[in-house]
Amino acid sequence: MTAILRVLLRRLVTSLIVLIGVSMLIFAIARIIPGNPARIALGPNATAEQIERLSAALHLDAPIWVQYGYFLRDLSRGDLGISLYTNRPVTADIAQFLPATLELVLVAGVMMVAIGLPLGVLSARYRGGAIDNAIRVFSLLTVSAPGFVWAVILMLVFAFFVPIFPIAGRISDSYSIPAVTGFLAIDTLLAGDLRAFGNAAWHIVLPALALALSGIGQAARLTRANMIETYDRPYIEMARSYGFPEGRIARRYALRPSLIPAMTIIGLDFASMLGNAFLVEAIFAWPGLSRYGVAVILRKDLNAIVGTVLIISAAFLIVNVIVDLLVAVINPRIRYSQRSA
Amino acid sequence: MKRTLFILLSNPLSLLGVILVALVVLCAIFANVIAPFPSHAGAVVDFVNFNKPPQWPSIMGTDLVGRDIFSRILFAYRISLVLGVVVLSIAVPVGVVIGLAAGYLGGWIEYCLMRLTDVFLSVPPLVLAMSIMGVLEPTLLNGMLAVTAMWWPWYTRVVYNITRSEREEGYVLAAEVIGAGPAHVMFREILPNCVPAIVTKMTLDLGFVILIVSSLSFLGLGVQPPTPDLGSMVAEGARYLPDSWWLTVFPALAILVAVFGFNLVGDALREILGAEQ
Amino acid sequence: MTLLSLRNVTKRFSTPAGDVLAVDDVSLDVARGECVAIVGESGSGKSTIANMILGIYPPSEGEIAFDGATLPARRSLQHRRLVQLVQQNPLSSLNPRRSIAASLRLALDVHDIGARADRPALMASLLAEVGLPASHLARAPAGLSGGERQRVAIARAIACSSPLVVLDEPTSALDVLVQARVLRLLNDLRAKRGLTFVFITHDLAVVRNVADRVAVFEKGRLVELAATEALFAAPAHPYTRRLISAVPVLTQDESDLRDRFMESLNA
Amino acid sequence: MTDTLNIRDLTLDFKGHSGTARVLHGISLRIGRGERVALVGESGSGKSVTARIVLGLLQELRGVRVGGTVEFDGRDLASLTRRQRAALRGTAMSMIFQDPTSSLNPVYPIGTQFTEVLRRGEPGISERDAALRAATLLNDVSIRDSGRVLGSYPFQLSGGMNQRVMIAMALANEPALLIADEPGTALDVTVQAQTLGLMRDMVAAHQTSVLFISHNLGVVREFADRIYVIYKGRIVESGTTRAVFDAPGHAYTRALMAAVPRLTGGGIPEIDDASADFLAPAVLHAEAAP
Repeated sequence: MTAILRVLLRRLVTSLIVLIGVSMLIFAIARIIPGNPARIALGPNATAEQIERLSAALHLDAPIWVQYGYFLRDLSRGDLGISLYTNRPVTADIAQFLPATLELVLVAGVMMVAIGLPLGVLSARYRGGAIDNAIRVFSLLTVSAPGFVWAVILMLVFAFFVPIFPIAGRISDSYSIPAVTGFLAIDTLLAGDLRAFGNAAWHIVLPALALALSGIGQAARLTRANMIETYDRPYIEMARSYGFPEGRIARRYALRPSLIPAMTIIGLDFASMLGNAFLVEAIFAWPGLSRYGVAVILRKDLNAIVGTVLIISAAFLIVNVIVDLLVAVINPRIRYSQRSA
Repeated sequence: MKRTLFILLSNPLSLLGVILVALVVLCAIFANVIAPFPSHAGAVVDFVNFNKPPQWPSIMGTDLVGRDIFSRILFAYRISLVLGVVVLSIAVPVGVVIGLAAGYLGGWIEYCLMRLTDVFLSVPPLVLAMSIMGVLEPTLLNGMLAVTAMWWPWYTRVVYNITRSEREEGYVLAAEVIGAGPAHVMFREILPNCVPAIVTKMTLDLGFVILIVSSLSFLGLGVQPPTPDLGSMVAEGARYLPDSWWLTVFPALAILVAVFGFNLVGDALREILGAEQ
Repeated sequence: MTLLSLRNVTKRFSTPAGDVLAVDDVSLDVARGECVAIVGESGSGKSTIANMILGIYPPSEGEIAFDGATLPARRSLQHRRLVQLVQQNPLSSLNPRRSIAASLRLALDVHDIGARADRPALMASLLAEVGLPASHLARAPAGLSGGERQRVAIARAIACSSPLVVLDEPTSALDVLVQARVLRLLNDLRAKRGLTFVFITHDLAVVRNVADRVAVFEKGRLVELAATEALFAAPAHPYTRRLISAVPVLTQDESDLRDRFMESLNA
Repeated sequence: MTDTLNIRDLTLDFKGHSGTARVLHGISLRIGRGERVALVGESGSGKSVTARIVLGLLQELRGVRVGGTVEFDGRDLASLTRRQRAALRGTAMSMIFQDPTSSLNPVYPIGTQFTEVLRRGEPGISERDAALRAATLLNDVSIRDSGRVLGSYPFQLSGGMNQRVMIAMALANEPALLIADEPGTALDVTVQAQTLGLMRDMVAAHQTSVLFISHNLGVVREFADRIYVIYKGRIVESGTTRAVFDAPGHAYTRALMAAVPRLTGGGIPEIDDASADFLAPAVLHAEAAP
């Protein structure tokens, strides 16, 4: 177990370094814009005095590394500044919009693994056969369009032509669920309203599937590729020489070892859904971080941009740390490594 | 080379890919010849024929200001491909050199370069491009800049991984023992062994650049009107679903067809050239 | 007439689990024109010795001298030219994406041997020396058999006329018939060019037939150093005896020889 | 008594892009009960594919055509269904591979893999009984701390230890035939010598027939009762080990023997690595009385 803790510790340290790097990167990008951010934020009708006040508040007159120092100091207090767009603390804005996005991404992530992985296994096991070809074409198709294209297609087919799913939103207007966690799956249950839970679940199917589709294809392709490589290993031949059933060989001898490299990449794909969620949210009018993100970017609301990107990157890194831990759990080489960090 | 081409054309799926890619590239090159209304690539308004379903001569219908959707798709291909080529011709050399250096030289150079790569990889690609586009003016040039900035780390990763394993090969040791310098080993010995993987990835990426540019445009952060772009066409049309379905469906299919074609070819190349993932 | 000398050479590798002593205080002289075999099993430190002689990494302690002059940790081109290498696996020692000509030419280019225009002819004569036709120059390694590839590797090792060649298990990846021919080729080249060999191997039967002297390594330490005849007549160290008695043999004479040491081991 | 294995006129063709390639040109070979028979040849001679045909693995692949007959325990393998052939593997016949460490599943401990093997012979065996049986079997291959070994992953054990594990597994279900494909070639010489000795004692004790595949004449001489020499998909010489080593009759066998460096010295002989004589008809020594 200590080996796993060591992996956790090492990953957390690198993640922190990377996160600081990300903050510097975003901060640098945010400060290289031509023109005075305060002027841009306040619009053309602002008075010189107003601009000056805001500039001082934003420490815009200090050298850039001093500005970054202020930024870090505030960040360590959990203060991402005030959004110039909503006039509220950025953290409050994010807290309001993030749960809806996370809920969508989590459901899509589960879909990606639950559908993509088995498809990849089938494909590798029946390599060269009809099943393999069908799955390969399917997964190649799914990775060939961005989430919003799938969103449009799914919406047309399953909400308009065959109206089984709702067109947009997170939950029907007739339900009013008090927001406790922001996660409707949890809030509806907290409110004890099973019908609302069902309604919310109904709403999330299409957006999550649209978001998940290319991930499903990616996971299937990756699993297949890794398993085919594993199928060439000597221990597969050894397993066959013992006459184990092919299904058992696929599961225990080909899949298990293949998961180790595949999971890392699947983790990356899962995390990049955080970005792609923006596309799907727009089509399905999903009240997540997307509308906020696009709005603040269009308005050049620096604090909000930096905050949004940082939070998404942090979520991305956290997902990757979790994936690395899972890999460590299934990989005996890491679990039993004698090496110290 | 000959063998590669032969295998590519003898498999029905990769043949389909080659055909699709050829079609898309031809459409892009000869857009002004093929398009029934070349002028519709710009800011043209035709209030007589606006929002028309598919009919002759507008086989894919017209948009809200009466422009021929088919013509606009052709020109959108042209811009996407140019963008893809430009992005890759900057991102690939940068990513490859960094990957080679980190993988071969090792030590603190490796540590710094790979952490830098991690930083870029830790921001979801779309978010990174969005934030760059957000603070810069949303022009085509800045769009390319943003997409390039998020693209090179993927090549670094691919080349870095190959370099790490090739570094252990006997031929690298042989070159070092002879006294060849790091530049020779990296570019003349190791790089040729990365080429199959790079070519494969570039083929796939030409498709993905189309995806990402259309995604940015979809959010209003990419190619700006009146320049045609598949992503913004889908975004505009989505508001008029399902009645004016042609506004979205054709540009969406155009994305799918082009990217699918590049993916089919890239996939086949990966199999033929034995390139790693 | 010492060509190469290792003086109290020690090599430590630091690993996360702590320092590992790969080579422990080894001193060894190799005379000009001699073939010294370095024998041992995995973990004996024989590859580490080879890498230090080649200058892949410097010793942690002690020094390596060539013709009496100590070699620095960072070797210049002149130093590189002193010693060349033939590796075990001819599949990996030639770049699969470069032609035979490109692989051979590197040695000539780096050390600026011959006029540019003469180099193709020079390469052809190198190939001829290892028994390959000049037409092989244009080929890729994949088009050659294992034995042919190993010949190319040998041609590359002699291309810049290095006096010393480290042979790292040069025939253990080859079939016996090919092995015999490559060993003969190496013998001939040594005689003709007056080369000095450091022959790294685990195969004592090969050692018996090619080496002048044998250095037996166990866990990084030099446990026995003797002239080949003497070593096989009366191996002094128990580990040497164990190694000899593990060799699978073909004839009764060999069995008898082996059994003698087996008995002395058990005694 | 029927032979454990009787191969008659076995041919093998691979169908590829550029036509069909014949790999085996009619091989005949028999192994009596409890007999240790070696198939010796260089790389690419067809010895390994022969082993895989006997196991029934190669027949499952596309683009492979197998001709001739392979009789195992008097039953023609071609007359069996795919399922019946699979049922023989791991029970009536088993195989030992070249590199023990990479032939064991890296993500399960030895104990789990051992239980799987034992369940091939006795499907209902409990975890506890399997562990006990495994411990006994490991004891037979001189592994004393079987508890630690069963709880370890392959990468935690030495190559020699994994080789012993593989030997114990292969003999766990008392197979009639053991196929050993270049066993221990990846190991150090001293370890290889030890494990080969161990394997010889084990098969002798269990009366197991062995098909021993090797390129190393010295190893073969010490292990086998009879040998077949194979060159480019043809058997060129066969006979008792003693007969073949004392009086090699075929040009190829003679070249092969001459090429092996001798521990007693004598230099490296000058021999060709190819010759028309190598394709001369086979030399079949009289078999020793059973």
